[in-house]
Amino acid sequence: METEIKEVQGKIVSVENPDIIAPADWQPVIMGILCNWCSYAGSDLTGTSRIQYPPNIRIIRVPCSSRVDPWFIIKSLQSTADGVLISGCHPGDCHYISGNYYARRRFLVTKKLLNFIGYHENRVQFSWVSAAEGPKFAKVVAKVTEDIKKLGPLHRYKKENF
Amino acid sequence: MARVGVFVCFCGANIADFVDVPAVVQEAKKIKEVKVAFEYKYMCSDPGQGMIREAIVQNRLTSVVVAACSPRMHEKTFRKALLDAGLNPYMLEIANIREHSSWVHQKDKKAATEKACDLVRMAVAKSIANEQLHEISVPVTKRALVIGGGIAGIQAALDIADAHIPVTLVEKSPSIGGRMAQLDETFPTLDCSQCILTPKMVDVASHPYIELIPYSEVIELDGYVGNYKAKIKKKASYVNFSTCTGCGACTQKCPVKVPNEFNMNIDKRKAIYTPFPQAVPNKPVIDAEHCTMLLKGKCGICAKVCEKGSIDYKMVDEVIEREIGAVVVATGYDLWDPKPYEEYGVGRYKDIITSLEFERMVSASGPTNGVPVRPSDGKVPKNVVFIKCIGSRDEAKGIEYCSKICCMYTAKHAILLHHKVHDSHAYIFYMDIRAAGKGYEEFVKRAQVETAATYLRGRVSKIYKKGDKLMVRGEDAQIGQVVEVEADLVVLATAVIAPKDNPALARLLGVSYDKYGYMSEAHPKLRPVETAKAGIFLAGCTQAPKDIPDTVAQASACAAKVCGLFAGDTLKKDPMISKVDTEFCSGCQNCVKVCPYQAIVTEEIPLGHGSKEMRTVAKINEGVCQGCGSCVAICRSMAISLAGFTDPQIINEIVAI
Amino acid sequence: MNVLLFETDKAGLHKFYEEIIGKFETYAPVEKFGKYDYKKVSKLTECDPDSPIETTMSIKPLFFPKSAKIMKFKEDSSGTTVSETDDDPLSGKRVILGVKHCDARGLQVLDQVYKWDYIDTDYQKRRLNTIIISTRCDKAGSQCFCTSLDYDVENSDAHDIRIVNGLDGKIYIQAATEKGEAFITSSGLNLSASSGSATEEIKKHYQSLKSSFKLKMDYSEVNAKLLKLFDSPEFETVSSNCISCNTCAFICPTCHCFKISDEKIKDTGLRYKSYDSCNNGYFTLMAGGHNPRPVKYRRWRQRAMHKFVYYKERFGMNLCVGCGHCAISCPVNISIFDVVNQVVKV
Amino acid sequence: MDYSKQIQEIASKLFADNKIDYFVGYKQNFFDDSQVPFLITDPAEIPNLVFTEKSVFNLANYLKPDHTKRKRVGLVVKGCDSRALNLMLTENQVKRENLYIIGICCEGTLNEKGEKAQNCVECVMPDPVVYDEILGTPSGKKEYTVNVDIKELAGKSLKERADYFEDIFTACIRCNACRHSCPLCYCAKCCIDQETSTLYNGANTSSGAMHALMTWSLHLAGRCVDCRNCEKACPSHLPLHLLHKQNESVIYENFQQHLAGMEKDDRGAFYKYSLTDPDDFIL
Repeated sequence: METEIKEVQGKIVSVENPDIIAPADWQPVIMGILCNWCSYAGSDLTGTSRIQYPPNIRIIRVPCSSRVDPWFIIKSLQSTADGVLISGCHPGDCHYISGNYYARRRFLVTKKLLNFIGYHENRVQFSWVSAAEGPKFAKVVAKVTEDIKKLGPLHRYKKENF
Repeated sequence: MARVGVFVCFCGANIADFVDVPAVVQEAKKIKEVKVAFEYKYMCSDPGQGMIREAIVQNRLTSVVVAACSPRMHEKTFRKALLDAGLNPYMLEIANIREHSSWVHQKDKKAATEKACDLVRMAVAKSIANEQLHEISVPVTKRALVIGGGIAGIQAALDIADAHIPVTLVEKSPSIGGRMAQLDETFPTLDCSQCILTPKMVDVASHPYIELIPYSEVIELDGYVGNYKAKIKKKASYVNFSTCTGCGACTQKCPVKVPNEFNMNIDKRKAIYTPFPQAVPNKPVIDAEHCTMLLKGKCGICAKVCEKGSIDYKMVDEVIEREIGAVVVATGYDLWDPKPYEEYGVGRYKDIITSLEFERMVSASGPTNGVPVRPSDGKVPKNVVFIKCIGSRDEAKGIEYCSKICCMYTAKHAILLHHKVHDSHAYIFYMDIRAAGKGYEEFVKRAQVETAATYLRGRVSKIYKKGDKLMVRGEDAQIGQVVEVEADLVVLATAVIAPKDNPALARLLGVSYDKYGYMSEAHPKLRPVETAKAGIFLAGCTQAPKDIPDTVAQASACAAKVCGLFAGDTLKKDPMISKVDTEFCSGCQNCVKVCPYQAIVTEEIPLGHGSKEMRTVAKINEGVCQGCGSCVAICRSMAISLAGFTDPQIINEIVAI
Repeated sequence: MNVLLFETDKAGLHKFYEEIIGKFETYAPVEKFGKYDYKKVSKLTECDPDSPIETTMSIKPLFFPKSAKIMKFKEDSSGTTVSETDDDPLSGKRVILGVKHCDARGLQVLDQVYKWDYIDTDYQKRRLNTIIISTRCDKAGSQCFCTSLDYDVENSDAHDIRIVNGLDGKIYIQAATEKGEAFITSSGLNLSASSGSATEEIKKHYQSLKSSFKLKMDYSEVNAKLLKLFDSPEFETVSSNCISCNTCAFICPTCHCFKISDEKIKDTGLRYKSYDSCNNGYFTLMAGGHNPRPVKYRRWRQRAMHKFVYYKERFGMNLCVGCGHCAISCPVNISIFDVVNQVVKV
Repeated sequence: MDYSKQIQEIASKLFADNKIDYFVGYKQNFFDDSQVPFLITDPAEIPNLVFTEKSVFNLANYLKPDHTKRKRVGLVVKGCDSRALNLMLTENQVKRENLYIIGICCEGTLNEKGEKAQNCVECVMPDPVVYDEILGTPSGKKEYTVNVDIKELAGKSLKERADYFEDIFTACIRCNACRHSCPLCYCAKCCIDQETSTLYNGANTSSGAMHALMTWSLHLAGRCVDCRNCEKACPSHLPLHLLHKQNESVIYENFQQHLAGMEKDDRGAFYKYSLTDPDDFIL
């Protein structure tokens, strides 16, 4: 059962814990982990074609989506990030032949598990973005940012904000 | 203690207009490890790089962060700068504040600047965990192995050898030449196949850099790019090639007659034979399955008639080894067996033949001396029906794909028929005419005009016998009617398929193959002749059906790749590959399973310090690893790390903001 | 022995508890996942301080928490600056209810090491501000062997106030230390003074308690013997099915080993002090890669020796209070009593 | 189900024929009716071997080198235990020739309350999948059912779930009993214990426990055989099976009904893939 996202008088309420309320202009931080050959190239193309998208995402480059260990996601959620976006090559296009197929399995299980222990399913999202899909990358980031903004700040298991 | 320099680029106005560069520099200066930070108009320019080099030396920097354009743009440039300043080039990290910030957040300078600051923080944090890396150089054995002596193999071998690189050419049958040797004339120019092929065959035999090993097969290949070791099985020919003069006395006298596969079994050959007159090498071999001497120990005529005494019934298979650096696979194709077309009476009616049988008949050197005849009664056919797409584009009976060459060779057959039997008429049943290629469409037109061949668009539904004729019933979609053609001879354009032992060979080579048995190229568009396994290349129909021009082009492409591979004495490899920390490795070998390149092997190491007991751990083959990191993420004990993308590096990035 | 002594009944005792809970920051056993642990309570109904309960942890975590911040640090161009952490949540004035004698004794044992070469001010503060009210012990549990050890359960001053179940059905509340006495007098808890027979009843209570112990061993003898048995092969047998987890040490009222770890985000971080255990194979792994205790029997030997020889030598106390927690919590139920017993008797 | 006698006989025979150096079985616990693992090198101990429905511990755990030092071992396995053993064999942790496996056709074990344990009620494979000798009559593979607690929790609201698990991670004392009692946690050094604690959450905080348990359960995803050693070992009685069963159910329904350790040479769901794996959750 998914809790529906609430908004009280223009303030943003954390889905996981309604006691946590953020001002309407609150901006989430999103950790983006992109594979070098498709999605990172795609995001570069977004840049070279000057397609604008929300500035909340911070991008990390990895060689392949199969390099992404689930605990990068956990670690991100425990640190500053309010959400995570991981992107790789479309199935069949993996520069390393099969990497994204292995990754895909891990991602599904990780996503479901995180949701199971009380993270909203939109906190962690995945996408396939090819090197040619500059516009798609912008769309994906916009969507993910929008989703996560709705979810409000993430507070559980955060390292104490010193 | 890390000492980091941060160099922020204006990129003219590209960055400066949308990101407050001085602010980024100020922010960077706040970071503990940052010892120097400044901005410049164009960091990638000579003066820009000069400033970086200077800063490295003056501040004794241990790592460098350049905040500029995408690393995919200038990573190499700046690595060079580090190297020139005496710093390991891999101590560089690039914060991509152009593609990832200034260009995509042009409406919000504040946010863009904040993001740029974060990206710099992340890059700095990562660079602190960077390790010094050194290019890996793998020695290369400069010898190529070409598997298959058809036109693809021949072309590849010749091109490589012409670059003074030794080639070992392995051919399964007694002679090179392959399918092309069986053809009569070739589309779209109708030049004689033999005439253009045989000179090349002779070149192969006489080339100082080519070692031709006919009548043999590759049975084993280990090692990796630049360092393969191949085991080649030479099948016993029972003829000593070194003394045999190829006089042919033995083949004449041999009493045993066997169907002649070169001529599609239309005529007979002897038990000791050379496949065809222009064979290279032009030496006979004994077909052990039929030779009565070898079977029953009686006969021995060939030995008697051979003046040189080259016949040796005692000869056995021999396995030889070759060390090679690269492999070109050119195993060619087979033809699909049309038996499933029962409604055509395939197998029942003698006068239904395949296109290659027809090809042999019309070939001047063929079994019928260039005249097509009806197998049933030897009469010369007048009405000949050609049916295309037999097996091709037929998911029900055959395979889904288009065999690519049938449209063209059927047009050619119509013309050849017209040349050989002037009062003949050709009927061609087709689904589509696919004539894409230089001079191809014109060629089909020529066939239609010059021979007045009747092109009927539609499938043939049934063939039945009427007297000594074959009645071919099909539909003509253009007039939407069922038509019946009275034929003397029916020629089926059977589909091109991968040789049946392709998958076995692919597994042996460690190359992937598709559901049809064709070997898979590394990338369908950008790496069409490479395989996923470095140093193994594909030429001709072993990869997919193609015609002679494409095959030759691909073969030459392979040759170019091989020459490129052998250009230096060693292969330089990016050091960003995996390595195993054996202390932590528990030997579960899951990494071996997921590695797409078979780059991980296992080794035995002592259990403890100086103990006799051994344990198995994973070992990365530097020559093969491509650095994808699949193994790293699945290694539960984190025994494997990927240079350049280690866990500490990535986690540092994550916690840097 | 202190004479400040009151008598009451169950209802009265509960009133007494409720008053305390009302007046002070109070900790008592609270149930979670079917196991009890000492947590802050605001109502008597939340907890069960009445009878001795097997808590997962002893009261140790209230003085030596499983993970405590020991410092903050900030890194910037000026280098690393270290600062105090926010106020220690455990340092306030507080009362703990439903404590077992052995748990309370555990603190006395810990005190030794915490006021030894280095004075752990956090620990001292927590101790000073805490009133420990032990609960009645009527009958020894299957693993209890505190009576075999080197302290007198009956006249223990490990707790400040003790609740005793008279065989006459009355419940006696007695201050065991000046601190306890002061607490009662100052905090204006209304309790009715006891009649003369109280001391007798308490004696009887403890006699019946002591007689209920199944596990008995002369530890003065153990202390002497054990060191000589350093190379005893028995250690291997007794530890054969130990799975080298840290449970026994973590839940032990007296184990006090810890490790240091940092958590850092952006430019600031925290340094933590968390439990560690000598049963963990990497406990003694050194930077060079050498590990003096690579196999579990050596670790078990260390555990036994430390508890009954080394600590005894240095502080004159066993590093064990005979609570039997370890045996019950151990995944494969290895009991320190057994281990020592077997090693010594061979 | 009481195979004590047979097991004693087999054990003594194995020692007599010098086929093994260790025998791993169960013995009566000294203070209640539960049983504890029992490693013997000395045949004299054999009479203490027992096997009943109280024999819960997964003995495959004792094939780790710390315990039986890569020697020849005879051991008793139930259905789930044998699946774990199967994986240990596939992952090259033990040599088959060093083992003599007594497989029990399990009729279900009892929990401390004396009821049939939940994992036994939901057991898919009560019969041993690898053995040298089998005791009892095989009852065959059972229908897979999704764990009841998973179903219940899935029905709860996000906040309820989040609170529930926060309690779990707060209650965790990180004693690692779960890990050390798991036969499939055999790593030379667990990633959670790696020195660089800034990366690996060394602290004993709820976030540390969350990271540790999540990573742990993901490392066991597609490998966990639901023997529940971890849960029984946990001193805080944390419902650790939730994490594993959740992963198991996701994997079962999405990846060709994969169940861990059923076939030989099956390395688990994360070490293979199918082109038809679900893709709809990816943008």
